[in-house]
Amino acid sequence: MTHPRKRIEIVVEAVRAEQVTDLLDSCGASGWTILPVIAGRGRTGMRRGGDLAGVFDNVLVLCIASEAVAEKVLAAREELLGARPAIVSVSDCAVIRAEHFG
Amino acid sequence: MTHPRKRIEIVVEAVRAEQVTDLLDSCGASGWTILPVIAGRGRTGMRRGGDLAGVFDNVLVLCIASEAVAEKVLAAREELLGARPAIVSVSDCAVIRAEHFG
Amino acid sequence: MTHPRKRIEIVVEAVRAEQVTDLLDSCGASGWTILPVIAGRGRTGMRRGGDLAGVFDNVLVLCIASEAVAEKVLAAREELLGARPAIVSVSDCAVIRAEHFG
Amino acid sequence: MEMIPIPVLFFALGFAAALARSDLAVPDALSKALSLYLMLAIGVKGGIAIAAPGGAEGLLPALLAGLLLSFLLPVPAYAALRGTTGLDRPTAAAVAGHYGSVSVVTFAAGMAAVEASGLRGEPFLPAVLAAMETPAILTALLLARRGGARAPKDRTRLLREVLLNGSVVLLLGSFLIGWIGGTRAAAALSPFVEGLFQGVLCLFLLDMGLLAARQLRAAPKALDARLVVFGLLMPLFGAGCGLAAGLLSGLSPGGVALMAVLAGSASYIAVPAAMRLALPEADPGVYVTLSLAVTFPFNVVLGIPLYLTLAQRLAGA
Amino acid sequence: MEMIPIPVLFFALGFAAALARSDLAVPDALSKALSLYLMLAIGVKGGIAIAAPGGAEGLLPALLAGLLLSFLLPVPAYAALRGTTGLDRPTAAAVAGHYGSVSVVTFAAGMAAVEASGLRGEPFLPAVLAAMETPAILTALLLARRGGARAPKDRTRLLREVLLNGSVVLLLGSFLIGWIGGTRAAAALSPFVEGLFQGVLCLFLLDMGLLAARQLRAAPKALDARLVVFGLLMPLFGAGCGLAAGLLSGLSPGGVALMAVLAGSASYIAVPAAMRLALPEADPGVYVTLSLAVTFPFNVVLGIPLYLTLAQRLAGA
Amino acid sequence: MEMIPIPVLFFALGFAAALARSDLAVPDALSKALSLYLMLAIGVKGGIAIAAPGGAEGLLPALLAGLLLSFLLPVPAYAALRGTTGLDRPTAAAVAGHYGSVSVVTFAAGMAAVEASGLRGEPFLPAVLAAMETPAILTALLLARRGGARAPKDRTRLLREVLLNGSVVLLLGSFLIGWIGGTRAAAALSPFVEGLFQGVLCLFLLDMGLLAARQLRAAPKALDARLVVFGLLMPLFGAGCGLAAGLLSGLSPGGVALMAVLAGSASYIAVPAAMRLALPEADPGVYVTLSLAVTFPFNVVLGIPLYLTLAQRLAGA
Ligand SMILES: Nc1ncnc2c1ncn2[C@@H]1O[C@H](COP(=O)(O)O)[C@@H](O)[C@H]1O
Ligand SMILES: Nc1ncnc2c1ncn2[C@@H]1O[C@H](COP(=O)(O)O)[C@@H](O)[C@H]1O
Ligand SMILES: Nc1ncnc2c1ncn2[C@@H]1O[C@H](COP(=O)(O)O)[C@@H](O)[C@H]1O
Ligand code: NA
Ligand code: NA
Ligand code: NA
Repeated sequence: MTHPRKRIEIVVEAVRAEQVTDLLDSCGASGWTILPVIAGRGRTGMRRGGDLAGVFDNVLVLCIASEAVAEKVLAAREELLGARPAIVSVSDCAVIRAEHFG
Repeated sequence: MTHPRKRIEIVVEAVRAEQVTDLLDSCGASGWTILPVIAGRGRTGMRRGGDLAGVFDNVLVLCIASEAVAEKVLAAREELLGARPAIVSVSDCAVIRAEHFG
Repeated sequence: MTHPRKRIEIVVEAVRAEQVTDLLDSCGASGWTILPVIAGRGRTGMRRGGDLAGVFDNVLVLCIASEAVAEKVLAAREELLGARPAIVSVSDCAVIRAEHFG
Repeated sequence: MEMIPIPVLFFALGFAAALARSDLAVPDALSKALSLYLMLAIGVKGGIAIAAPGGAEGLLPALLAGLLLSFLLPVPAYAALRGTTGLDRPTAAAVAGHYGSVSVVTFAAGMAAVEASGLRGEPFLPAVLAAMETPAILTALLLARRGGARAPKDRTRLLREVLLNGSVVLLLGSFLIGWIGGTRAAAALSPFVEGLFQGVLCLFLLDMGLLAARQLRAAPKALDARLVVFGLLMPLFGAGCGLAAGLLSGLSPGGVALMAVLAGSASYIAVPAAMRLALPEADPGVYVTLSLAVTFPFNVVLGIPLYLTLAQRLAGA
Repeated sequence: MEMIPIPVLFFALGFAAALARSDLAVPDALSKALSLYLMLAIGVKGGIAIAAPGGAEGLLPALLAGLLLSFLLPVPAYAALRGTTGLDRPTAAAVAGHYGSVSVVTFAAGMAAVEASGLRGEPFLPAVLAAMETPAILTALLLARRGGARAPKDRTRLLREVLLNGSVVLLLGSFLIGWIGGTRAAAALSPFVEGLFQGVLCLFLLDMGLLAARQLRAAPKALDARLVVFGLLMPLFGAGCGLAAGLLSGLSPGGVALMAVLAGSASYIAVPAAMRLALPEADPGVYVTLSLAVTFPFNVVLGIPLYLTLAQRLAGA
Repeated sequence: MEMIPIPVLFFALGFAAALARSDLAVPDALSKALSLYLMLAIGVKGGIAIAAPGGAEGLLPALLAGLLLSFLLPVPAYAALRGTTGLDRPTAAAVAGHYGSVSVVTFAAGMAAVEASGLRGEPFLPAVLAAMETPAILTALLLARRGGARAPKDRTRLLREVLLNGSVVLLLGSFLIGWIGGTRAAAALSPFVEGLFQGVLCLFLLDMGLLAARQLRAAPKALDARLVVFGLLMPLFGAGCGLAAGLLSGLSPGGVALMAVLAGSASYIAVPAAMRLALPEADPGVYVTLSLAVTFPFNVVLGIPLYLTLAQRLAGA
């Protein structure tokens, strides 16, 4: 038997990753995973990592959470990310052990 | 309020990544993100990066796009990738700020 | 025309990745992709790679498979992963060329 | 050609390769490794030298001069940017911060040029280099605040980033270790910090050439001609102040030249990272491109020889 | 301060930087590169030295002593852990395995200290180092099995991991190549394996300081005071056994000191990886933190000078 | 054993470790760093040497010979592959391209062997090496086109990849810088490009051994016995042509040997990447395995000593 959850996927500047995971924690997410990104393009143009300061590095933050947590995250994101380079998307997924995902 | 979008996920040879993102651009996608891949297996066998020429490296290209753009991408992919090592999958997702995603 | 498939996403310790892909192979998956992970948090606490032994490295294993294969994988996972650091989620996706995905 | 230092030739090679769109590339981890090496080596060499009798003579005035330059140079930079270019306030403040701070590799190239001309800088200059990295960041934040930018939320994080910046810590730490270690350190480490220095510098400048040209190609539309002019004149102005400061602090000709190099250089590691956190509204495309792709090449190719010649004339070598 | 070896100062620098939450960081690939270099250099240098006339004299008893220590030390370690701390069986067995095995960098720091005091270890000690890496893992598995742990499923994979562990292969292989190559190898490789050794060791210890302090901050709640006490006393016990073994095998004072360093050190590369596969129920937070963040710093800062003094007294240098 | 060069022993170590499935691994970034170093060092050393009086004597005929070999060798290779193996056209053309082009590390191993035997190659050979990298790619594309392959779509991208390939640019650039720099470059860079060369070569060959054996294990079913025979005979044929070309261009015995090494070697960096873009229908499993896992080991272990002996006989050293 599986349980429905939300899969939140955030692409954000690497220098801002910790702020995003702090937000997830404070919204009650039970966990998250950060993946590296090679390059990306969006409204703010091309972002390709590898500069010495790490200023153009992105990361992808993945968080599987209950609908309630997901809603809190979506509500809070505007304040955190605003006009900065970042995208957020949400989709449905299923997990087996519900106790692992707040 | 959220808006429905398509989440396109393409695993492809690293040497061909630029051709894929060019395709996404020309189909009208508003952005994309390239993630590194450690190893993969598929029809064409095992592909593990780390050879000096980078010939066996894969990357994962992620693109969140409107249904119309997604259809164009799926239509064009056969011509671009054909028999070469690559997989493409599409799923539903939701975004908050529709203006960010063509 | 597209065909419905399942998208299985597993975050697991890097030292255990090969066991997971062996499981996928034995369940009949036609392929899989392993992505690197920078850091993660879950029940077992923070896991940040970069220790010299690689003991705290995670990876993300992505597998697109038929519903039948996905069910086998979910059934087998408990035995393989049990209490160890790992999460598994499943969502719906669509692929174009059905013959590529068992 | 005869007179161009070898490391500069490698910079030109990298720059030309990237402009021509060659796929030549230096792995990120190697860039970072080379820059760690350079900071460690510069620090240790300075520390060893300062441990020698009389090595610390004149340290204080130079340190003070460096701190002042770093604190103050952003002010005219900001004024010039706001007066002559259409740059928004936060971006202007961020750019200004880069020019008050310093570039370790420009300093390394300066050292190589000074030594090639038979001179030497004072051994304590690496400490001045470390001291000049951060004050400019504070000035930039004040300028931006005055300009109406919101106070950054994550204040402790920012302070840490600014004060305990990795390059400052490694540079100062290595300097202290070299100082404490003295001749012991020299015996143990000289093949490492001396023997490899020029070679590593060449490889690093090759990489900087690649990065600079690639950054130039990816330059945002915001980077117009007036900004480029700023990126060429500001190092001259800074270096002029550095020359004066060096002369006033009683440095040797080599030291005066290096003080000019420090004041004329712009940060492209420590400051961009701090600005991205502290002034997220500022456009990183502008400040990284200006400092890495305009000012850095200018200094390495034309600036350093110019500052060196002036220092020799003025300090009478 | 005068007496602290330079590499130890770099360890302290890294440790302090990470405690203060500086963003100083060494890329993973560089850490791995430095550790490959150290194993290659230690191996080759040992091999070259053993190729010299009389170089292999006394190898056998020392090798035997090392093997015995690695096999046996986990037993008292396990008993102590089970008797005095609340640690569960698999984790206790895993920790015990780390203390029977050895740490290449602790050995390198030991070599540097021995040489700085004007002594030398026997040239074959790198082979003893390689021989001591794995036996302790087998003992740990037996202890865990006895404690009821299920047999690991992936046995061949595990055996490979244990017997063909990368560091053992590189260390022994380089040792053999140095031995075969003799003076030829010395001529070709000495600027590489000798000239850079101290510098690379400094950079690596800087990184180890960063890693140790970061690991300490991320320490799990499971790591209570009794475990920390174990992490400080066990190396003393191990080193005591190593001293005795060194004296019994007839080593020189430098060799006795290094034997104590080996027995007192705890693995943080080979054994953690093996344990994660073989004893997944054991908590890696406990064993990595104890060996990397408690025992390693203790050995580098206090242990090595102590073992060296004792060895000089007892072996009468 | 006495006669096997040290770097070759490291190759054997890596090869054996990977065959035995040890987890010994060299991080990707380190592999790339080592290969950048080797290209820079080979280039700079050649450039410095050619700057010496008479250093460029005989450059032209050798350069011409190298270009011809690179252009022409793919033709018999393609014919042999199509005639004796069941390989499809694009894959046969791609493989043929690898054998016309050259391998930098095989050349470096050849240089080490030549110098160990007391000889020297002409200083301009690194320029010949750079010149031989690309022509073979063009021939391979022509062969494939003739065989019916569609013209690659992304022509400018491909041309860039072929003409401005990173290794050609770095090799030639370093060569020019060494030439321009002359004794200045020698003074500044010799500890870097000379002192470390053998050590880096050892580490790199260790890695190549690991890669070659792992590639062999992952070899596709397409790699049958006839292909392996091709991978062993083609270098002999190429080296034979290289010997003749070297003698005709009037090279010294060391130079003749290195010309044979160049012609007998197969590319495993520049050409695979170009082929993947230009001939996507060709199977990379075949060409990478043949060149990296069959021909490279053959040349390093057996080929180079053979070519050297022949060169000494024929050129009468
Ligand atoms: N439509 C999209 N699909 C996937 N990734 C995107 C998309 N748009 C933006 N991104 C990623 O998000 C980063 C920031 O986007 P932006 O804020 O639009 O500049 C980009 O650098 C991309 O990595
Ligand atoms: N079923 C699958 N699930 C996830 N990734 C796949 C799957 N099939 C193939 N891949 C990835 O796509 C790459 C190319 O696949 P292929 O063209 O089938 O050889 C592989 O190397 C994998 O990284
Ligand atoms: N809710 C979650 N969302 C995304 N990733 C997670 C989540 N929970 C755990 N993870 C990842 O799975 C790893 C192991 O989780 P755990 O077994 O809960 O410690 C963590 O280190 C994270 O990388
Ligand atoms: Na400045
Ligand atoms: Na031990
Ligand atoms: Na060839």
